[in-house]
Amino acid sequence: MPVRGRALGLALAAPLIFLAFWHLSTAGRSFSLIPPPLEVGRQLWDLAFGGVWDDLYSATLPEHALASVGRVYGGFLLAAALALPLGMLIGRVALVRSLLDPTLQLLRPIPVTAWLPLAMIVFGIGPRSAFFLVFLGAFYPILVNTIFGVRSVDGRLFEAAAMLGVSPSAVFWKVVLPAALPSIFTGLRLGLGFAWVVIVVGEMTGVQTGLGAIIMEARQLSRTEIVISGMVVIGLLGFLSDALVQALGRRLLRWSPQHG
Amino acid sequence: MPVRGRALGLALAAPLIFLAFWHLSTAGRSFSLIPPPLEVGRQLWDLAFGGVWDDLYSATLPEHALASVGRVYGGFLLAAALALPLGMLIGRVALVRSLLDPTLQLLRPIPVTAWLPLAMIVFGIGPRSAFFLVFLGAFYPILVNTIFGVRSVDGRLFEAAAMLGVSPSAVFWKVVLPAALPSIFTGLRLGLGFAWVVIVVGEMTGVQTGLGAIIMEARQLSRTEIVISGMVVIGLLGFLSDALVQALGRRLLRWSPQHG
Amino acid sequence: TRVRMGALRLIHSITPFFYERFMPEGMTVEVIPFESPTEGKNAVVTRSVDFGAFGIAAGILGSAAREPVVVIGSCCDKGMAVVARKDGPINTLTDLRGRRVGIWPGSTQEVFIRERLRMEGMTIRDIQSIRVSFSEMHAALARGDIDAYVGAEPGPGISVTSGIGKIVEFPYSTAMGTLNMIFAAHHETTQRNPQLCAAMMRVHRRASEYATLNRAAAIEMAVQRLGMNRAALEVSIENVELNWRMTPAMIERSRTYAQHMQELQQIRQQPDFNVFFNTRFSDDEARAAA
Amino acid sequence: MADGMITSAALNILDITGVTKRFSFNGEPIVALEGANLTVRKGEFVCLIGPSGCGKSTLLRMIAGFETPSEGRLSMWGAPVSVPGPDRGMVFQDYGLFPWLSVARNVGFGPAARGRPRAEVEATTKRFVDMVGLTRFADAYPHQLSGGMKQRVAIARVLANEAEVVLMDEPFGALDAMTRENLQRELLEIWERTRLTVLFVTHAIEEAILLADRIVVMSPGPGRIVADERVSLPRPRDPTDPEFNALRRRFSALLGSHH
Amino acid sequence: MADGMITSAALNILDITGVTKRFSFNGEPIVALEGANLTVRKGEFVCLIGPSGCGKSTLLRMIAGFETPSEGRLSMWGAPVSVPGPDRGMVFQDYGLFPWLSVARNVGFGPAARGRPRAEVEATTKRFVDMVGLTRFADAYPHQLSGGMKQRVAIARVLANEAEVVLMDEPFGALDAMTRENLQRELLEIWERTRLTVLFVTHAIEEAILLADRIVVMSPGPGRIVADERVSLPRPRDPTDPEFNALRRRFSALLGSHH
Ligand SMILES: Nc1ncnc2c1ncn2[C@@H]1O[C@H](COP(=O)(O)OP(=O)(O)OP(=O)(O)O)[C@@H](O)[C@H]1O
Ligand SMILES: Nc1ncnc2c1ncn2[C@@H]1O[C@H](COP(=O)(O)OP(=O)(O)OP(=O)(O)O)[C@@H](O)[C@H]1O
Ligand SMILES: [Mg+2]
Ligand SMILES: [Mg+2]
Repeated sequence: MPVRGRALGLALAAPLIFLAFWHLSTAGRSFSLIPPPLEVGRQLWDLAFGGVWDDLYSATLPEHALASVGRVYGGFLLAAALALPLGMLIGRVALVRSLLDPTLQLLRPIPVTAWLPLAMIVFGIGPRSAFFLVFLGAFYPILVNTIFGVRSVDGRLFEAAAMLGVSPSAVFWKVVLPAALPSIFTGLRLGLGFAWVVIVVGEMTGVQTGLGAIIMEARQLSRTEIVISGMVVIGLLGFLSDALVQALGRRLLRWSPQHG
Repeated sequence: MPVRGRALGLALAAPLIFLAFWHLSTAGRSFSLIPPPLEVGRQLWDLAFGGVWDDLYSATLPEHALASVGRVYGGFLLAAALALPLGMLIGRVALVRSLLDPTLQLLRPIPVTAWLPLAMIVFGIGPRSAFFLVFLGAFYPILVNTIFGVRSVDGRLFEAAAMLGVSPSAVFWKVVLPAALPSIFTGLRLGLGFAWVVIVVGEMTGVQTGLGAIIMEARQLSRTEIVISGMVVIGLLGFLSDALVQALGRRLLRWSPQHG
Repeated sequence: TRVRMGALRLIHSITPFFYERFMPEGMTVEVIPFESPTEGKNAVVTRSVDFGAFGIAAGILGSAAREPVVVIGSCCDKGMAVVARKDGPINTLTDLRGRRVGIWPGSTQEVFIRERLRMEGMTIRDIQSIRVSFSEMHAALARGDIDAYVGAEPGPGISVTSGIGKIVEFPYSTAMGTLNMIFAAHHETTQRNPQLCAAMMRVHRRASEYATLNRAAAIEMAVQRLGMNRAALEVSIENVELNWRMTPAMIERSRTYAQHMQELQQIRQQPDFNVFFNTRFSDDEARAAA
Repeated sequence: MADGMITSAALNILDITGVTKRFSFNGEPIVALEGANLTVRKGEFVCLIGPSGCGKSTLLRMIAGFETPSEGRLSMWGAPVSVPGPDRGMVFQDYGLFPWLSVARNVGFGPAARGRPRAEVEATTKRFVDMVGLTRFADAYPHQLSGGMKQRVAIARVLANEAEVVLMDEPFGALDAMTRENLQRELLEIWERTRLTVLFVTHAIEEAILLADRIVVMSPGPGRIVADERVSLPRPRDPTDPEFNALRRRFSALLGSHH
Repeated sequence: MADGMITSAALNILDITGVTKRFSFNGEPIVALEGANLTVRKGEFVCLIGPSGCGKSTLLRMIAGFETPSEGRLSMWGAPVSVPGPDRGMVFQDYGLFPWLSVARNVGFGPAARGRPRAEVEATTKRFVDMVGLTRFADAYPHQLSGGMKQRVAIARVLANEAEVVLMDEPFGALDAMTRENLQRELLEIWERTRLTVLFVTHAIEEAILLADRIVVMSPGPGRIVADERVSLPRPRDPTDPEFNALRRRFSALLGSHH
């Protein structure tokens, strides 16, 4: 217990010093680019529950958070729905691999953010572009890790399955898929993390709701306390959604020394 | 050779079909949101060497590419210069770890893109914000992998070094650093990849030169062929810079079965 | 039916926010504010919205690139200004030489400033143009990131009332006059759904006339819907002339404008004006209103 | 088929006639095994010994159906062997367990994959998990087991699948001395109880003498069978016994003379 | 210091007196080793045998300086042992090579780390790389070597560092039978040439009899030394020899009686 208490104390020291510094260098000044921490806290409360400022933004946080979460998970699930089967095909079928892999590798170095302008031209300005960008951002990590997982199944396991009487058509379900699962999960986790990076950019233009949208809007209105509140909420949601995937992974991959 | 020819043929099939489809669905139409591929090609040439349109953008590609490369490597090197020693301290010194690790983990889920608005408020509109974002984007992958590498050095190697007469003060240079190098390299590679993702966003506002800047400007001017040209160039530069780090890694990590 | 209307976060783009009161039976409207004129235009050509109000420049840029954007009405004139720091040395356009000037590429203002610079014997290369969006121009000036900007209202209003900026000039002395924003639709909408275009033209006229007559209401709307500063709007609104009709003068100025753009190499060819201008709805409405 | 073949096949569970296997390595052909002849009776425990590279694994892998011979014929109960099948179970040196399945599910994998009814699969699983002494570890995953325990699972998996012939390629080569001795004893017990046919590859002479009814000696370059002798010491055999050591010297000589 | 101590220390390179080691495991104390007494003369080859968990590794690790005794005294040439040092070299079962250094640099690591002149380091390196027969692999990295070759590097590394006492904790436990036999032979050759002092842990009786001058038998629960016998068979020893097998039976009995 005393050891734990000490660890907690040390862990809290840095944030507290930081908060104190932030407070002292912003509160009560005549000019300050950044609002003091207490004001951010009040704003966060107002965003979440209202009752402080009662302006355009009061109590709108659930709506914006829901919109972002919806897009992140929508784009992510679509990416998974496409990247998983495609990755398995590329990994297992030589013809598909020869056909598609070079093209996909060629497109991969183009950062997802560079697609933003083109996405807005093709998909229009608004949630559809954001959705597409999230999709694209999550797509490659999932695809690459799925291909890797499927391709690096230990050859010994195919022999073991064959000598135990598994028919060639059942090998995919009985061997390839379970063996590739840890790698696939790594891909899903990376993809979801990337989805949160991208959603902020995707919501920057032409979208009315969403955390990225209020951050950008607040910036233009010089409501910096809303900008910081939005960052905190996105950080929190990103953290929770990663914890969710990790918990799921731990359950499904109990057998894997790296995950279980 | 015939096998190689076939592979090449298959590899080219998808891009060619795509180009043909792109051409047929855009060239000669009275309305089109996307310019035909040939026009993009001509534009790319003009951007690089001039002589086609001779407008504001002709032959400006080297300048823009240089500006982006400068920011990417600048931010990346700064991130490495900070994240490497910090990661080693956190990995090796329990006190530093208890003090800083919780805070850094707390800030980590905030996507780098969400820092954009705050960066512009703190650093002003312009290259300094872009630089900061690239720094931040590269910082975490390098830090996390450095900590991981330093912490997961096989305990046996410390025993081996001790029994061979390495003094405790030399252990860091003789054992920790070389053992952590593969993980550190993974971090550097991820960080550099991320730097390219972030530079596009960072150059979107208030920056005059840079590939992200011309992409955004071209979009505002509805010069979609420049937008696509910019994407291609960023993809290429990202690819080259990754190849560079990988080659470096292969040289330095010849001894590692994963890299050599 | 639900009509989606794109507007800009500017005071001279306030008309669409009044559409709601004038919508015919069975029709509702959703107004979506955009950050830049090109985004408004892109929203129209990608059918993210049914109609849009944005600067003439974005329309010409799109049309010259064979995008299916069609002007069916006017939206406003004026609404722009060259602003510099009050404590700075910039008093006339020629003082901009070598200075950092916030300009948004693809905006109507960009062509005005380029033409004004040409008239003063300078080019865009004589200044340092910095890409800053309209809503950030004031903040950038206040921070000192830029020395001046070519803005759209209420930016200049904010700069003036906050004591940070001063007006260098209103750039209306060119052959393009006070030309600014248009009312536009997708080409297919004008062909396939002329009734909708006619109906919205009527809504647009009535909203425009209402807002012109009720300045207080316009200001109140900008405060409520766009979160703008009331004191600044009182100044800004003097520099705004809402309208709706494609007058022959407006079309003439637009052609001049397009010519300037080509001379400035912003476009490589003139738009096909037979497609780009569709005066039918504006003319019909003018006849009906008369 | 000729009458004679069926008769001879009926006596022998495995018939290997004139089998040669060539690989190509960097374009160069390598003869891994040349003209191998071998017959195995049902219930025999045959050990294959020989130095590294003499083709022991290659022969076993051809019987398992993982490789096809370049020349010659392999048959089981007179029917030619072509693809892997559950009648020939293989125990690999590196275990080859499915890491995502518990011990019990690994053991029941074969019957379940071949669509046996659930209750039967469970009964079989339990029987063989108990037989190899892993009852307490039925729900553990492979990564939680020691090497010896993993090898027990691999053996149970093959037995549960009703393999008639068990092919073991240096199954205890990676285990420490003590675990190895325990597993050798257990394997003999199981074999005596079930009367399986076992083909066991090793390059430890002591192990071969300890286990085998018959020892087949191979030599490399190219791989050939150079001796095939019966071991008639009574079981359990004692490695400190003079007769045992006489055999040890004999097989050392047999191996040495072909080096 | 007392006069008597210096005298006894001068005779023995290692002196272990009443050494007890307790660990705590989940809060419960575990006695890994209790009251161990052992002296080793310079140049002796001592094998420690005993079942798993009897404290063999613990004793070796205390001599190496990786652990400190809970009670008792360990000294080398009369001076108490406290931290690891180059005079006591350890050969680990899992090799413990530095993966980022070539074979030659691994071998030369100790002298280089202790600041020896470059030319001397190179000469020493060459000598010991040659001694263990890895001249052709001097520039290879550990991941390119087989287990037996890695263990050769580990031995050369300790020799090159001028260790007086070589501590080996089941060094050949993970190797296959043939590689193991080769390394046993080579180790004896090197030892005979250099007259090092070797403490060798194994739990294979055969290995102990093959190598040792003296065999120390330990038993677990808690770990104790239960026998300490001299082996006077002439070298090279033959495992098929009746006298060898008599010793084998004797040590089996010694081990068995304390199970
Ligand atoms: N897939 C393959 N491709 C090329 N050569 C092979 C292949 N498999 C085996 N060989 C070669 O065939 C020969 C016999 O190999 P095999 O593995 O059967 O020997 P072994 O007796 O099992 O040796 P060990 O005791 O080392 O396991 C060797 O020369 C080997 O290099
Ligand atoms: N670091 C430790 N913490 C707790 N218990 C330990 C530790 N190291 C060893 N032990 C315990 O001390 C006892 C002796 O262990 P030790 O490793 O010395 O045995 P050993 O004779 O080397 O066994 P083996 O033949 O399996 O290597 C065992 O009960 C072991 O569990
Ligand atoms: Mg083999
Ligand atoms: Mg041990």
